Amino acid sequence: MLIMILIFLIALLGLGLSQTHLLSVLLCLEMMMVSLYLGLGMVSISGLHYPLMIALVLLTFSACEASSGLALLVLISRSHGSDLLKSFNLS
Amino acid sequence: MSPYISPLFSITMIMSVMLISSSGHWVFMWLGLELGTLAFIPILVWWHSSLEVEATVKYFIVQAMAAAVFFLGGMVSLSGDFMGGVNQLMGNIGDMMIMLAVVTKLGLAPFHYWVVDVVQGLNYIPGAVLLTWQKVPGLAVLTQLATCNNSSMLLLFGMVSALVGGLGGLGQTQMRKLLAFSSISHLGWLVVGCVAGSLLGLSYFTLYVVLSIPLFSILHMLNGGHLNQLRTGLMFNPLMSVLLGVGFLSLGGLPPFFGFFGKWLLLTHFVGQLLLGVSVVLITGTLISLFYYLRVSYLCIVVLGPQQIMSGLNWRKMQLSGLMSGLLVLNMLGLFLVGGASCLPK
Amino acid sequence: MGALISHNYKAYFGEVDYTPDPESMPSFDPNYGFQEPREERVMVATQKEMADARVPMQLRDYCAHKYMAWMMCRRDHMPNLWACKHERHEWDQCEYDDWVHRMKEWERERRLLKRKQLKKSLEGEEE
Amino acid sequence: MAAVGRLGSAAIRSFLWRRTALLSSVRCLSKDEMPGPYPRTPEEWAAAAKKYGMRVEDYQPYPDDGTGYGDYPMLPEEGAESQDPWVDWDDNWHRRNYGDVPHVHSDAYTRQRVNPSQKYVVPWKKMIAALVGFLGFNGIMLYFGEMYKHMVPVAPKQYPFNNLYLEKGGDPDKAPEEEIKNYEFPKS
Amino acid sequence: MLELWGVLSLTSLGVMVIFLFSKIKSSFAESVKYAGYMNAVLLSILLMSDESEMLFLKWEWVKLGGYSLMISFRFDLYTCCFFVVGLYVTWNILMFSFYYMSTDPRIDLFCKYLGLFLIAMLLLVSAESLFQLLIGWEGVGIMSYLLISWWYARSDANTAALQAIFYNRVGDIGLLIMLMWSLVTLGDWSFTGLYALDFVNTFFLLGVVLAAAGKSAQLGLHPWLPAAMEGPTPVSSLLHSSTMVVAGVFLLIRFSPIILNHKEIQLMVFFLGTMTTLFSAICALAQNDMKKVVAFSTASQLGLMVTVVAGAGAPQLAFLHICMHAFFKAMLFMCSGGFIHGLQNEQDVRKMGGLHSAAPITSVCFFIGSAALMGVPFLAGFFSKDPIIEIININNLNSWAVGLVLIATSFTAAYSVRLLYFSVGGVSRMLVLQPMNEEYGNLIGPLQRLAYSSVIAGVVFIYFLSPNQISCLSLPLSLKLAAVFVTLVGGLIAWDVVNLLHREESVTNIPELAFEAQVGFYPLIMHKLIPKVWLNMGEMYQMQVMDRGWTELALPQGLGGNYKIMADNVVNAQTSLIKMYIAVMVMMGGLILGIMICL
Repeated sequence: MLIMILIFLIALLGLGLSQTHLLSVLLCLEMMMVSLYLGLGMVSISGLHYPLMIALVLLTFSACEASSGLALLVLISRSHGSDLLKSFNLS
Repeated sequence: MSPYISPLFSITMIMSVMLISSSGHWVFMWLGLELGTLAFIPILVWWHSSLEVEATVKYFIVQAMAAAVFFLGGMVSLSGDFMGGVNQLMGNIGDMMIMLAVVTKLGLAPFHYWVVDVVQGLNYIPGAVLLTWQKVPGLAVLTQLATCNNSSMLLLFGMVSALVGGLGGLGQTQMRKLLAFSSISHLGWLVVGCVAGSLLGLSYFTLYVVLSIPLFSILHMLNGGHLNQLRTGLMFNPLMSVLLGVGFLSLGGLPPFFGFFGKWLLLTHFVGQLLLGVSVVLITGTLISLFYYLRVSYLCIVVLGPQQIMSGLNWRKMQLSGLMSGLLVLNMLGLFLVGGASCLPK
Repeated sequence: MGALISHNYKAYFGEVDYTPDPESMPSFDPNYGFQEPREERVMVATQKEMADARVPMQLRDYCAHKYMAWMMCRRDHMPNLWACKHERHEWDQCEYDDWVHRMKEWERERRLLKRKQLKKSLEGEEE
Repeated sequence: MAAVGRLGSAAIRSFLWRRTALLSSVRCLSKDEMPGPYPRTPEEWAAAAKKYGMRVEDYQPYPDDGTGYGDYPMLPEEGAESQDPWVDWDDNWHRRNYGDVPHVHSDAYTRQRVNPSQKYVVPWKKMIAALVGFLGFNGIMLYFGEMYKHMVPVAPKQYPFNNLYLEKGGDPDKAPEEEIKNYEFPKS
Repeated sequence: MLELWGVLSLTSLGVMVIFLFSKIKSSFAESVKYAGYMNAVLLSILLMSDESEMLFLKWEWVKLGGYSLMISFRFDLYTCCFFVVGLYVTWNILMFSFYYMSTDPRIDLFCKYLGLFLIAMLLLVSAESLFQLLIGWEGVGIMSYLLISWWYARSDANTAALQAIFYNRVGDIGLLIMLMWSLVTLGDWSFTGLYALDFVNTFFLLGVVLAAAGKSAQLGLHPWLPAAMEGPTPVSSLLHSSTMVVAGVFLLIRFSPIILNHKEIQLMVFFLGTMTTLFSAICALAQNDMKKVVAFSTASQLGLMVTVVAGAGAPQLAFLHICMHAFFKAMLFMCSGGFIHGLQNEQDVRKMGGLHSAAPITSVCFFIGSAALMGVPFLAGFFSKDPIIEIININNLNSWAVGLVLIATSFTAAYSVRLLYFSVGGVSRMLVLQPMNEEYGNLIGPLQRLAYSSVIAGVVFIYFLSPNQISCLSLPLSLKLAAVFVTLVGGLIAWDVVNLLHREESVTNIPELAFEAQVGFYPLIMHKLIPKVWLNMGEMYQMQVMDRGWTELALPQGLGGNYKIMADNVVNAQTSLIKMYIAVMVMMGGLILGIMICL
């Protein structure tokens, strides 16, 4: 459980601190989601069973999120010409 | 994007809100929040302009991160409840994480940075939806979360956002950024209201929606992105411009208008619950924010921009003005209602 | 006027020791120095009569019955007030007598005070 | 609703036209004519004197004590009323010439208002002394007069019924503290 | 029967109000005249009737919570007599103003103002509650303002009107104190409720004294009275005789039962009255403006009234003096108005003289009025002034105050004789070819009527009104003649004063007379020196503390600067880089969680 939280935190820090591309941001998000998925599994190992159903829901929504993130990646690389986070400063 | 698909997204957004407000478990709240975000993203990129896309990306990243943190918090508290080996502290931390995630989703003060950029990138109508309707899920979660443990933290966030909302708008010349800061400031009031009593927060939120929707619509019609563009409004579209100025005065909380009575209602309850220091900070923030509200009103009502001989009134946009002026007149009339309500026993 | 000035002079400079104090005026026994006990002053009008006639407070003195008679006369002969000159004169005379009475009281007090002081000084000389 | 809006905009617009005409009639001093900061160096001093059209030795600004007059000259305090009425002034009503530097308080020193340079036959100190002396003397004498009262050589007036105990609002249930009886003098 | 009486009296007032809107200017004067006659008839009925001398008419007006506001009128002997006197005098003044203001284009409005002035005063007199008193009181105040500034194009008239309204406002504070006190402690504004109090509040009584002093121009609040001479002469006439200035004395008379129970306040009012009467008499001695002499004589007489209300405790005498004073003072003003009008608006007595040949009837009336003012036996003034002097003499009062009253009485004679000598008697010093003419019905008629009443009013009043205090008939001869004696002395002094003043220099140049001529330096010091001190101080604070300090250094530059720095920090955080945002948010969240864990 704690290891899972650690993975999550590493992903979060990676999201915040050392990214240059939008793609890696999306990857970090995916990593967070996966760690959560793992965590749910661990919780259900401990004897509680309904988190397994939640895990399915989580999986579905993370897939949706990832797909919309990728769509946005396509959009932004079309409008900005790159996916560098530093170039997102039009406003 | 095809306009015929928009009902799908809007219905989904409404569904998400209903899901949240009817759920008692954090997973469904998370579900609702995710649903709302995912349904809103296509609306944000409606016109595919680069500004919009950028704003949508920012919005997406922040919301996804917040959702993940939300889920983590829920899971931590779940495991704390379940395992018991991890002590009670973990459960509190789970609640705290959920709260932080929701606060991030709402854009309350220390986590407010994304709001300004996103609103600046959007058009007025999606911006209005973002600043009003998209707050409902977060607030619905927050009212359920505002327990004793977290209330002091929420009060702190509320105070900081009132101050930041006031200070941030001081030097702004961009209309949308200014509205974003204004919404941050109002959100501070609202959150403190939620802590003081959920019905108070709800009524203040309703007031904010009623006040800001006409403003966003009028600004959409005047198509003024910069403060300077408002100067000509008085010449081209005087009624609209004056209504805009009055609406901003009302938003700033000047007495004869509707906005004042909302603040008054909240303040009477704060003082009744001895939240004196909080009230002082909130009022200070609002006072600072009044500066830029007055500036907008000044530009709308008082300053007469450069005139051209051939420039007449833009009558074509007057069809909608009936609705807008009706709403603003409703604002003014509403003061009797709110004034009466504040006199009711608490 | 001259009499008043001389009185004032006497009261504060000439005869300071035995000038009566009007605030605490009858300081001696009323019968002191008289052969026979003095008669009490007669009040003719009763309290109820005066109250019914609404005599002003200042005038409810020993002449009130004459005042009431005058007022009755005035009421009866209203436009022709010369008809009441007799009553009016009687009341005035009564008030005049009252004034003289007050002067007498003052003089009695003054003389008794003077006599008291004289006696005291004689005693002092004997010692 | 649209009709209301149209009427409203027409009304606002006509109001605005009138007001712009009003605003345009306001005239301000130019930047060079405005008083500047307090002159520190002799050059600034001379420049300020020149600005106000005065000689350097006549020019004396107000002391820089925070009153905020800047380099405005300290002119003698003279009201318009005490100026000579028979001089052929440019402005006979205000009794001043064109180009005269007005006093800082010249709006208060017009005729019919304050005249700081009015000459009085009796000096102020004497006036105050006379008034205070009159009032004070009479006050002191009234104090002494209260000590030494006007003495009329008559006894207080005697009233029947225990000095009108009931009539003066005494308690009818309680007897008066001492019974007052008045006596006649024997007829001689 | 008496209810009918009160209703009829009020009806006459109502008819006057109706005629106020009439287009024909003389119809209002006629209505005042007939109202006066009617009230006189009603007064005589009242005197003949055996019933109560007091009558209240009450209607409930407003009911607020537990407190009901009543419209209530009080018709006692004071009210009735004053109605008659006031209406009679005002009728004459209205007729006079048809003569005096005949060239004024707004004479109709003028007459209406005069009528409103009178109606306000009558409301004041007949009021039974403090609220109605307030209505009359303020009505009198505002009408005096409008009338004094009748010639509003003259700055002097404006100044005088402003003085009047300001000084009266100071007095009104006293009235408001009375209202507030009685509302808070008593919950009732009626006089009967106030009389029935068994305790007396010093605060309330100080309000009474302040109000009376402001309205009746007692010492300290007196400068508006001579300044009010800037108004037209009919206004001065009405203001000084039957309305306005006697309102204060009337207030004292109404509250005399309370005041006489409070020793300190009684003493205070007594001293105030004596000082006023002396001070005004001294000031009147050296005035050269004809109307100002008369005005100061009014102030002096008002002081005498106040003195006798409080000092001797004889409000009836004060009221008698009000009535008598109304007759001859109105006539004096009308006579001086006639002179001034005839001499082409020349008010300086040094430029008059010998008017007895130019305007014999006016001069005779002027002489009668002055004689009545002096208290020459068997004229109107004698019957009120003589008892006042006597009653002050036979009580054990403050000896210096008694002396002051006597001196002031002698001064009355002095300035009256001086005025007569300068204007009516002596040689003519006026400009040649003055078209002096008094052959106007509207001048002669009122003058004659008032002259007759000045002669006989005293007898009539003494004859018909029953005495309410100890008669002073039983006095030694020397005391009895005290008033006449001091008047004679004053008349002799007057010759000396005349000789002193009859020089070529201006009066202000004679140092020993400057005090008198400059009205005791009071207006100079109060209106020039003290405001100067205050204004200098205000300039310092306004310039240094407010303009340069608070509104510049402290707030816009200090607080505003701080806010600007803070706003810069907030806005600079908006770097528009999503990476920075997320980093900050993550760190902030970590910090908050860390704090939570540590706690």
